[in-house]
Amino acid sequence: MIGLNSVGVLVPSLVGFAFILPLLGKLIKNVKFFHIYAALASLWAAILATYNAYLVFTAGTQVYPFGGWPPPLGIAYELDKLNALLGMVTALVMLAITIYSAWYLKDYEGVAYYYTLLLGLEVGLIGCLYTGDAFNLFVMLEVLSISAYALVGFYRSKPEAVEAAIKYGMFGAVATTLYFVGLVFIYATFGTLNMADLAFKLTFYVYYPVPNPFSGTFFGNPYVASAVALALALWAFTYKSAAFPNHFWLPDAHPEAPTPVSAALSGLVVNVGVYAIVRFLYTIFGPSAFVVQLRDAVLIALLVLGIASGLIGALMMVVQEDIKRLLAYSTISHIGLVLVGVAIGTSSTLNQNSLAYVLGLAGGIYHMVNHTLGKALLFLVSGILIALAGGSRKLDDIGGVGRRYPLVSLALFLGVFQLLGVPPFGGFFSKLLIYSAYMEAGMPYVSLMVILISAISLLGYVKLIYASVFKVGSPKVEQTTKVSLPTAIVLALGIACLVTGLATTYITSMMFDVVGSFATPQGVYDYWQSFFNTLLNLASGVMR
Amino acid sequence: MFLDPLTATLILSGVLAFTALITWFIYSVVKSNPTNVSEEFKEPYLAGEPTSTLSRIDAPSNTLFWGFIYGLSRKLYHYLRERMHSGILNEWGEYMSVYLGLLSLIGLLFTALILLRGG
Amino acid sequence: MRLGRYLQAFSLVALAVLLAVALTYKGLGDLPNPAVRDLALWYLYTTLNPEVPNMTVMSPEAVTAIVWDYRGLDTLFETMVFFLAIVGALAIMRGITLNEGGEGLHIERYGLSLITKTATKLLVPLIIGVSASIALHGHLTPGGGFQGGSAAAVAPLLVLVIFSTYYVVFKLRLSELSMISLRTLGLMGIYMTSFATLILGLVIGVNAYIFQNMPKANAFIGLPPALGGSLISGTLFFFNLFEFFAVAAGFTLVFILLSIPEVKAREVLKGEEHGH
Amino acid sequence: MRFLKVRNMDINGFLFVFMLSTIMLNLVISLYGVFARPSLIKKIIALTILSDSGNVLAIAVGFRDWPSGWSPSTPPVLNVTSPKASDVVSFARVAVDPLPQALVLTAVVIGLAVMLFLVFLTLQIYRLYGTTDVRKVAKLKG
Repeated sequence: MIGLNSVGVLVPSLVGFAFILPLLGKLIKNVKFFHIYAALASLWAAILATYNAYLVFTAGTQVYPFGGWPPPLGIAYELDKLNALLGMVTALVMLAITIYSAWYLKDYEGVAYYYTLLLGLEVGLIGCLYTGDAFNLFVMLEVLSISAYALVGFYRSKPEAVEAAIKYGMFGAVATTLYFVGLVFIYATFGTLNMADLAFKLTFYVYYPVPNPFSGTFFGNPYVASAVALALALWAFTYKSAAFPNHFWLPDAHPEAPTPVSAALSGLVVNVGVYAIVRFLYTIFGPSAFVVQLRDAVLIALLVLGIASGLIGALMMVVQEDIKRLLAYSTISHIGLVLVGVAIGTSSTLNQNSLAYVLGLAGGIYHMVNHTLGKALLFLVSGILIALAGGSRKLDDIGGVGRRYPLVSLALFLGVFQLLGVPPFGGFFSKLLIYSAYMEAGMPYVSLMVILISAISLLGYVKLIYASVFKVGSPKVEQTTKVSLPTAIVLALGIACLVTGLATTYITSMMFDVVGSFATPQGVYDYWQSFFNTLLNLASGVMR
Repeated sequence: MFLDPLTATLILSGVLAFTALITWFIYSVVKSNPTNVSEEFKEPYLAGEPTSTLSRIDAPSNTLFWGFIYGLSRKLYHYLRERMHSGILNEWGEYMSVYLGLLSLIGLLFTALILLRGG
Repeated sequence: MRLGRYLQAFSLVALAVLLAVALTYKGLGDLPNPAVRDLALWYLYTTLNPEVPNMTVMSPEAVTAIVWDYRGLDTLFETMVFFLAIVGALAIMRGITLNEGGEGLHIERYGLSLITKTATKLLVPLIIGVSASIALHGHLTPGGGFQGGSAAAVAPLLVLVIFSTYYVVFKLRLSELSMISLRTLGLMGIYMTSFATLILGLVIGVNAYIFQNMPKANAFIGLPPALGGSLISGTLFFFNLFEFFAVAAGFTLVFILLSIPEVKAREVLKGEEHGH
Repeated sequence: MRFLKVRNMDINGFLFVFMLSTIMLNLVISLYGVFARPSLIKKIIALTILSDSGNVLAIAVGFRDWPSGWSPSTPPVLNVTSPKASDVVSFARVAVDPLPQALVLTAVVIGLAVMLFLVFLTLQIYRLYGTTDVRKVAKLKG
């Protein structure tokens, strides 16, 4: 019973940590208090999220019905291996970022507001991942978005920061509103908002035509409603994940945010968009849903977008002069690669070549985790380098600062190798999985594109390394800056990067496990089965 | 097949060596450049060398590699940097709404398919 | 007109056509329909039904029942979005306040004429009374904490316009700190209420859920549906009460922030150091 | 292929269909407003129209046609506090769908919160740039 409670308690309990913080900010003047408070809140989330992941990987899918209502009536959190794993990674990286903030924000007013918004970001991230309800996903996306907008504009007297925030926020609001309109179509036709219930109606109802006791059957034309809902939802999710035509906000917003926030935005927030795409295209509109032509068309569009954003991100990365902007474009490139990985599941691939299907998805999810670790690490390192170089973000000004701080440089190398895909690192294996998936599926051009994207982005990473470590310049090193705490954090992340590569046999099989839990027809069936068991369990006392 | 130890080791070491080679090559290329600052040529910053190197009219021989890439892709980068990433919200909106239109077209085609089939 | 503009127009037309086609071919179902969806019937049957004591909210208002009980989690996070928006606004306006004290000011000289001031003085208690009634009857009639709170925030707005912001901050003492305190009180109340049954269940050692209101078939505890003979629908009354405070204080805070003279903001912003 | 069939195609039915078409059109026009108007304030206004169109659409989806002229559809509020079984049954026969209304309540508050924050950001943009024209608010590029 304790175990199940931990699934439900995690996100709502974090809300309380955030609610009281602005008042504390007015009453307590000691900045150290807030650093410790936020770190404790993050630690709490990290412990619970890790425990939840452990629970899911040992005991199977977990459903927590809020208020004790049977799911389509109330909201339920549904954890399968995919969101449990991503939730754990998110909470752990957020813990690192929160502790790093204590160094970064040493003497800045508004610390309480900053931590409130950062906690809001964490609530949004984990809530988006955990929820099993499509409308609750909308609400959580808004929690996530509004804290992200506010954090991007945190340096309110800096014109660029406010500009980035309003550009991000204006179209972000459009994206979430369009998703809401899509949800109206979903509710109107399917009569339910629960993801597992929707998955049942779209996939299994054809074979097993028993209406759900609470939500019945269809109330409109499901084909048409799916077309509208998927078009609008996908636009919103690609905005959040910054895939090619919706990527414009990212290179503005991520560099202008405070550095720890850049790490959270680049490493974690874009993942939520990809997660939502995956959840919609593989669980709700699952691989054997009856809207199969629509799904195929959307996946092909996603593949093209993935390649396009991979190429554009890599090309734009090469010409940047600003270290954080370079890393932001690299995020676009990597999200493109992840999308290439998860766009493999067209019906023909599934039917003719299930190996490629599993390989591509496993590669996509694996690369998402690898990118999270590597990118969070690189942004945090860039924060150290910028602080050491006296606050300038230009690569020219950083001029070889890293040479005087070998541990920081080591972490930088680890992160770059992770993203570049140098062999013993995780990035290599995930790219290899995506590559071999498309070779297997008989689409070698896509595989070549994966290589091409990596090759182009190599130039950018080399430039990053050259400018921050090898370059012989005369940077004005701030000798007074102490960097032991952030160095420890980035080294820990670097070791995590190394581990994702060295333990690749184990992690790859775990990724296959994860793919089996959400993307195969059997996995979708299990997802629905857990939901339905909860429903029966909760309703049995009443319905007789 | 891809986790076969021998193949994996071969690929691993091959890529490692290749990467090292490239890294060394690039480093040796861009290591020492005479800087000749001329601020009126603001050009893209293609590789590790400082902005001032790229803006020289006569490229030093050891930056020829980058000059080559740059010469090839001048048009591409002009489009990417000046036209696409212009920083103006309304021009982003054009790209974004075209993508929304694309998704709508997919939806419309699907609807047409279903209706013609008599769904 | 450039090519992009044409494509943009074409794309939006495509979206319009898609929506129109969806409407025509029942993408939204039969509209208007004499029947409602099954889920809606369940909500209508169970919102106040003493015959199914294990599956009811005990509130005659189905919308409030959904907002705070069936889908209470949504509303908690909706409150959080509003909270974060105000924190974001506070973060933008950090350090920008009215002058301390306000002793040198002749507060009574600001504002509109005596007639409007007197009328406002009469009106403000009425506004507060009506909005409190909207909030506290939220579980019985249309309305609720948010609606009541936003109506109540009209009172300080009215005073702000008619008497001046200095009057609100220095005479009425509705300063930033007091509003944040009131808001935190409301928010923590909501937070505690959502966990109340779970904590109760953990204490006496029975199964319970977050956001549980009435007893369920496998979780036998719940909050009382009525207090002293009048229906309070368990947690719903408390949620509405606390939401009333949180929202009223939140809006007042926003109005106070927006009414700070622009000169002060520019003074603070000019030459401020910022991070990287 | 059956077209939208409106029961009792009278003036009310016509108005209902007309309203739905208007909402659809409104969605697209306000989208154009957000994408193409240069002023941030105009964009925010268009955004309000966009989200309100979505909300009205949701309410319309939950609307219930009158079963007959003598028992019109009612708001989803019971008017007795201790109902008998027959009260609940007759209530469920005429009340409109409460779920879209609850969803809209949530969406309205969220839309308001986002709008509030965007207004503060626009104010700040005006303080820093002296304009709200997005063609001039473009320091970040490339």
